[in-house]
Amino acid sequence: MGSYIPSTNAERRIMLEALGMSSVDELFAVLPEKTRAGELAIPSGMGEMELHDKVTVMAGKNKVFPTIFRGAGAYRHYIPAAVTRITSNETFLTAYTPYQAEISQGILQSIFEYQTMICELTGMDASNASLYDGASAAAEAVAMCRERKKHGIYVSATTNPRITETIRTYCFGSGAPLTIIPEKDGRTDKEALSAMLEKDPQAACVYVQQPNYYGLLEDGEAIAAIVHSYGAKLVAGVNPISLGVYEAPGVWGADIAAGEGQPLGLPLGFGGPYLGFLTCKAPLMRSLPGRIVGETTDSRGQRAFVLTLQAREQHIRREKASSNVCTNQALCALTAAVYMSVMGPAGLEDVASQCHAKARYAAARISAIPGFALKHSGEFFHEFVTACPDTEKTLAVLESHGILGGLPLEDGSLLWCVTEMIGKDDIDRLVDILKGEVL
Amino acid sequence: MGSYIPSTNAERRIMLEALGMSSVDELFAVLPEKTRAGELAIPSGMGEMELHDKVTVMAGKNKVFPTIFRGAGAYRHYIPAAVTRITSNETFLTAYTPYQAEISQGILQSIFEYQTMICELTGMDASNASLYDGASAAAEAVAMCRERKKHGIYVSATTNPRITETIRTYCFGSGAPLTIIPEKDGRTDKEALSAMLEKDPQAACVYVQQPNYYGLLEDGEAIAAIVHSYGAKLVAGVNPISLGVYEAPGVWGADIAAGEGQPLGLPLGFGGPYLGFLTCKAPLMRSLPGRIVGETTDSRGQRAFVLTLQAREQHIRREKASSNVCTNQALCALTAAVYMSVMGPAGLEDVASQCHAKARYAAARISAIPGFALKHSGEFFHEFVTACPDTEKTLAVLESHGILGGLPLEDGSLLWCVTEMIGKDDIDRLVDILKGEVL
Amino acid sequence: MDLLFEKSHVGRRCSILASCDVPSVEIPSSYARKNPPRLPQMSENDISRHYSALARRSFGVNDGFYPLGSCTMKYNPKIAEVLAGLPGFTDIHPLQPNHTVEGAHEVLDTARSYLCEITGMEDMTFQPSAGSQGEFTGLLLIKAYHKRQGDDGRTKIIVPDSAHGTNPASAAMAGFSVVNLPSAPDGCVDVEALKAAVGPDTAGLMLTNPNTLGIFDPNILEITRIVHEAGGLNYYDGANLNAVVGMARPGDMGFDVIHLNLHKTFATPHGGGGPGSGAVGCKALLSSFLPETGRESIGRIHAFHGNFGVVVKALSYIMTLGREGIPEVARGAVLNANYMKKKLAGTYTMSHPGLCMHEFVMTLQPEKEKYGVTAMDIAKSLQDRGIHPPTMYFPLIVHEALMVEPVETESLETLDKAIADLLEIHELAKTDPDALHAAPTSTSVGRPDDVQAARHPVVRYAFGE
Amino acid sequence: MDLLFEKSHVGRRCSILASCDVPSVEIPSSYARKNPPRLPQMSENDISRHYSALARRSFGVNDGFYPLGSCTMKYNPKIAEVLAGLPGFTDIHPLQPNHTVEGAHEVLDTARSYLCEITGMEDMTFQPSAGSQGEFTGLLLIKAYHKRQGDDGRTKIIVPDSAHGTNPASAAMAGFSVVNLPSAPDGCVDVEALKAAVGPDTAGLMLTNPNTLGIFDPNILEITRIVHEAGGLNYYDGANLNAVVGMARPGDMGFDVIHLNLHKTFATPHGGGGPGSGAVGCKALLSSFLPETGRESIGRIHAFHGNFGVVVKALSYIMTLGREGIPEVARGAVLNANYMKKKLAGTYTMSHPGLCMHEFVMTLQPEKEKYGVTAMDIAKSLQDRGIHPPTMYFPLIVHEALMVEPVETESLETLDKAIADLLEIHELAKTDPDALHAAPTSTSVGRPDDVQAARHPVVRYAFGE
Repeated sequence: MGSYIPSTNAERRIMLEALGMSSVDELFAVLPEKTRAGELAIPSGMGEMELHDKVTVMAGKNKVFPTIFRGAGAYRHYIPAAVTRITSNETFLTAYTPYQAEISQGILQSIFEYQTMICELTGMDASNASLYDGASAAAEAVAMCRERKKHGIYVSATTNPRITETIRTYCFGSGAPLTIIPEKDGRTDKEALSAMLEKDPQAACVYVQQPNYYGLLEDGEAIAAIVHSYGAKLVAGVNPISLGVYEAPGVWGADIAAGEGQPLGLPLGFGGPYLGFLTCKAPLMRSLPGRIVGETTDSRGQRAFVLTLQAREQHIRREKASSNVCTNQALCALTAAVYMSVMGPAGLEDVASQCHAKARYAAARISAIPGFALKHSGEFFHEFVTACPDTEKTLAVLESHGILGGLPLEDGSLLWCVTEMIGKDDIDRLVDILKGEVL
Repeated sequence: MGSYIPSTNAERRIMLEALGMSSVDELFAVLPEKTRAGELAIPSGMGEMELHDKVTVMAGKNKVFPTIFRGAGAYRHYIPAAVTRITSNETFLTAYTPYQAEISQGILQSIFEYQTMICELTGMDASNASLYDGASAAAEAVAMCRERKKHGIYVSATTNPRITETIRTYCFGSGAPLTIIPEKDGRTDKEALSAMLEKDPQAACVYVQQPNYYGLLEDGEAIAAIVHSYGAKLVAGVNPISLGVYEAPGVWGADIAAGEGQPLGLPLGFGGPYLGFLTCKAPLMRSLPGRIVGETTDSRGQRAFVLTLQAREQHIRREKASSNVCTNQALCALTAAVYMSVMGPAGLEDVASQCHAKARYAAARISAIPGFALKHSGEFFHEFVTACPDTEKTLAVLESHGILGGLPLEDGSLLWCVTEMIGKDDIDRLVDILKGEVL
Repeated sequence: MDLLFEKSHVGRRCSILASCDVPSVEIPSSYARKNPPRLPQMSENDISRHYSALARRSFGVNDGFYPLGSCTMKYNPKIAEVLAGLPGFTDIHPLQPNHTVEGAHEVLDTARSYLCEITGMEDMTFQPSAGSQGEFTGLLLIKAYHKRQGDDGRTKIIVPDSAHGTNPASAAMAGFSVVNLPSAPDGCVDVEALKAAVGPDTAGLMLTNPNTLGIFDPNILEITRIVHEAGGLNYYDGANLNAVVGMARPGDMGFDVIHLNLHKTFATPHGGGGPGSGAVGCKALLSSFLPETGRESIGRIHAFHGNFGVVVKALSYIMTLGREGIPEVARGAVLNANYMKKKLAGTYTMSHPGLCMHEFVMTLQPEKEKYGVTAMDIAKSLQDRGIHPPTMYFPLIVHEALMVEPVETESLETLDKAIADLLEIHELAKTDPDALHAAPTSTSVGRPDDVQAARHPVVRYAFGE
Repeated sequence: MDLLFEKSHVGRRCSILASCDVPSVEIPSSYARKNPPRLPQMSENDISRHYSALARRSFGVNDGFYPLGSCTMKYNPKIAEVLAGLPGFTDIHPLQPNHTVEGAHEVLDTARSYLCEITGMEDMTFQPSAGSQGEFTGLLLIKAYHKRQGDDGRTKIIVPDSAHGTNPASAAMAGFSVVNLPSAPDGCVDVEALKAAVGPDTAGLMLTNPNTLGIFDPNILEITRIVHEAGGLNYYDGANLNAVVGMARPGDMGFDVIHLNLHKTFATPHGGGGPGSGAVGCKALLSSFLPETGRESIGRIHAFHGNFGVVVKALSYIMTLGREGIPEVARGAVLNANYMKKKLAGTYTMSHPGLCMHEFVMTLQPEKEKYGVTAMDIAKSLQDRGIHPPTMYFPLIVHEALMVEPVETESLETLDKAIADLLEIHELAKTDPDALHAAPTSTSVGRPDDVQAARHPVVRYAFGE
């Protein structure tokens, strides 16, 4: 058995003596007999060396693909060494939520800097300290828009279905009606949207993903105009890397921007821990869920940072709180902040441009193969959909070459993703395999 | 090209203006034309991502053996996670030698603690702050013993030849005569030793390795008696893990103990960086080479640590210094200190006992195979020598199973090593392979 | 200390990417960004120094005693970080085919099986990322259950007034109305009040046991029975599980659903406020409603499989301790808390006398009245002594509360040092209260002006605009 | 702060090993240890906190400006740590068969080839673990060379008085006698004195160029020619290579052998005093004497292949900078040094006026005489301003020396801040010298009593004996 308890038997006796007891179990006398656990049916404990072996064997049962052409909400980007090394600092790792501002200025400042950078990316005025992941950030963003007489939620059909499902779960909680806006040629059907909002004076918000699930760019400005003309709010779900080259949602008219921060320096990690980010225009600031760090001054007149706007929060407002979020993903937010600092504006633009250029090259080469026609036209970022003659066979062949192919969609097409981690030679090799072994 | 230079062109211009210059190259005007380098014939620089790929490919060209039965001076032990994580702290990693005591108390204290622990292990009074590796520590230990009329160096033939060669190189420098003491049945020939010392009144010291190169325990006490009876000093080369169960050299009579500290938490790492340790009895303290940390008090009356006994050192004594050592292996010494703290006395004894027991089990099983007879009798720690019918074939077969077999010695025998990292099943599998595929 | 943006210099950068090896493609101007984000422009050296300085201005478990009540700030084993960082875990895509992620499923399945055994539950999901999301998920299970039963009138969740604020907030998010249940004088559930509160509109009860006062409710079996008999379900808030882990199982207490904070009881690091993991366990009757796996799932609460990396760490911890070690956690935590409480009880006023479980609450109301010294003053004075303050002003039902949770990974001498500090501070409260009002003095900043922060919120850097 | 031993408690431990799966075997009593070593007995939590506290009481490059002359404290890239930590490098045994360590040999061969090109040498060994061992190795190459030539009378090594003390110490270790060469007034080699010093007993000359005053010797070609003509060889001490790396090659200056401090010029971390790497390069005439590889090798200087892991980091650095980046290092280092020197020269007295290379030496002799303020006082005052002091009292030929090496990885604002601090301190030297004598005040300890430490050496903990 392994243990992290320092007390020796002798020390336990000293403590028990102070309590006038002879056994620790006297402290548990209050437990009703019926609730007492017998011996747990789990294995005996073990030392670190044995644990290391056992868990390493588990990790070894997963296949790490050297080449990944799959995204769909989780993206493989290069993570600079500085990001990993800086964020593994023990103090950052083991601190609690910075309630005690005087001994937590480092963490508070790092979050304030994160908030600023995320606002810069999205073109917004305010950000919270982070949320759990992109999907719950989308759901919380939608929840922010509900007003007394406005609770209709509209989500575009071009949204990542996992995000839509999460929004739907939150709506199951709140009882808000959720409607899907149909797609047209892979993009949000603007006419259908207008017609829907026209009929629903209680529409609270519209959620549109940019770039959308198929990698395509939506006409954000036009959508914003429609949404605002009906008095609803527009929530944009955005990929943070794409904002290195594409216009910020705050500029093209979104009221709220939410998204998955994983591409900003977090590993794929089988889907988590990731990072939900959430920003908004100034008027909505006090509706933001979760923690927010603000600037103030201390008793000595210096600049200081604190958790602020806590009046919104559940430990004060209880059932009237705007959200139940307490902890967030602070270490992931720190990671994103270090990533953005290391990349800087030029680096972020470079990553985005490379993703964009390589995806174009890949799309052109793959779609030239018979049976792999591109499904949509128009601007796309780093994902695109092609037809596929036999997804099962295609993916199996690619897997045998260490390649994780595009994600199979319901209609038998493949959703491909190309990031800066993919080289031209990887794409050429992929095309050769598709031509040589799949066709 | 990658760069870690922060200055922008604009900033460089500001600096040049302050110097009244228009180009940085004016600062190099002093270089004679003939010494100026043209464009270097090395590749262009690269960003971190490309570097990561290229160096990872190099690392991938090395074979990591999951099972290692080879030691001979470099030992695979379990390295607790705390050791790796604690020593990767950036401040420990990037600090300089702690000249400035006031801002270096952490590093100074860690070395003082290291010195104490190494003294405890070896049963000695004083330790330096570490040396480069076990071999140079042995050579420096030998050099400590030279006196005006005593410069004869005696090294047992049972010493690791790489250590003997290093001592020989140092002797090439100093001109001290080096004599090899013959072995008898795998141990130092005590009678020959007596006879040699009898004939040489200028003998300065005798170097004996314990356990010796073949893994065997020398009769330290008897050797010490002989050496001292001739007025020479005894230097013991010791394996630090073995001291978890074997008597300390300071107890059985060595004047100096030196050794390779790698087993104390350092990875195999293709042979370095490792850690030379060097301890001695009190009268020899001022002959220790390298840095030494001492305790003193500060201007406020508190306990403080400083580099001390610097009067021995080369930056003051110059050519009269006892050694030229400046830097040491501080980070490796820190690693050893953390390892010893994590293991504690009970843990160190456990490691040593397991090595000992597993080596016995392996020796018994291997030597029962025809053609693999044990070469020596008597007590051994975690290494032993067996005959081998065909070393080349044996090692090739083992390699194909992911096993690094024993080290082939010149006479065609194999020097095996078994540590706590080897399980009973590994040994049984080894024996099955030797029986099934080699014979 | 300057912000990153104040250290930024136009033109500085790190060298990360290779040059692009396919033809570059221009972004159509209708989509292209006009103004680049004003991210910092810095060298790696400057970035490294910036974050080193920030770390020095923070306080982790590695920096000292952290008796933050209800947060279970125990030691986070280093091996867990190493294992969660194995490439076989960090470099797998969440949408890889199942046969390529068998190890990941083994982690989740093993953790599920062990945690069900530890809690007395029959199924579990790891989708929720933290306790709050766990609560929300657990309540949706209850909601789905009643809906499935066709029992649409069950719209109310009963929550004791000693509960964490998250409980009522989660209930509201899940669309329930909240019935606040006042505590009995002993801090526990007022059984008669509960009997009066339950009815055909009762969806369920949320309970922390031991509660936020550190008291194990001796009537727990009766309480859960009352709710069950009224047709409701019982929700166990696992925030305080460390007190009884391995000693008593919520499932055996009558609870139907539970959330765990893996970052508390199961020793995964808090990360300055996340990531955690709010795994939700349930009895078989709720299993079919679970996210991801359930046949009649309430739906997804996370895009993928929750905070998988956190589960790896928690599983490592459980495997280390094993069946013998898990109950020792509760034993150690409760012993430490009672020892500290006993040593302080002669000097400080406890919210409730007698034995406690893993934490206890002191009230500084007498000191406030007599010396003008508040719970805040005591807390800030501890900062100057290298101790992270206890939770302040919670639970709300205790005035001037300080909630102390010493956890099992702290040694006797650490407790003795904290006791001595607290006694010394108490002495100062009498003799030199101004010294306490002035605290902290050794920190990089003094007490911040919270009111200013909230009235005129500045939540991002203004770039000298 | 307490020592580990003072925090130790009998019976505490961490849980690391599995139980032994073969029968245990008793150690014969004649060999068995009687008393266990008094290593600390601690929990992992206590160990973690201990070292966190020690790190907070230390100062690394990540903590601030480190202009420690002759030590080249540049930024250590994070990627190098990641790469050197790849299992393909860390988990290979030094005695594996060659065909299983081709990657390791590729690292050594590539590093050798690049470093030979950078230094103008023709072969190189990585066996030496640090500069001092490099010097010793290089001198043994010279010794072996003369011996091979049958030239036994060459017993003297000429060393300028401005040299690091390691040079004469290494020469002595290699069995040479040392001829100290006084510097000319300009700090450079006195060419006439050199001519007088060389002769048939000259084995070689050891030179740092630029020298420890930061001056590049303009007569370098003549100097190396004089030595060569006298039959000696020229040794280049690479401690100051950062000043000219990529701009001028020691091989082209007439040097036959060189040691490099990979932990200086090539950005590998210093680790609080090692591990470093003292690679030794040489011209073809010395190649056959190299350790490990040479046909007439001087022998082994390290049990295996030197500090291999350090070579991985240095190679990563060279590959990153490449042919364009390497000369920028020298340009940046020399520009920074001259800028700082220029800005300080109006206030502080420089040991030598005019341009310098990568470092410069100030003398505080005037301030000592006028205000009683020493180089030590200035240095300690810098500590309170978050700056690591320059090297003090070196080179020996300058009184009250402070040797400043700002390195190329420091930014203009860092230099400006240090300049401002130094000017402010100089003002204090006039107005309030006592403030400087009292420095440092912000550190965990004040100035230690070095004399007591050396007179009554306590070099290990005494366990209350």
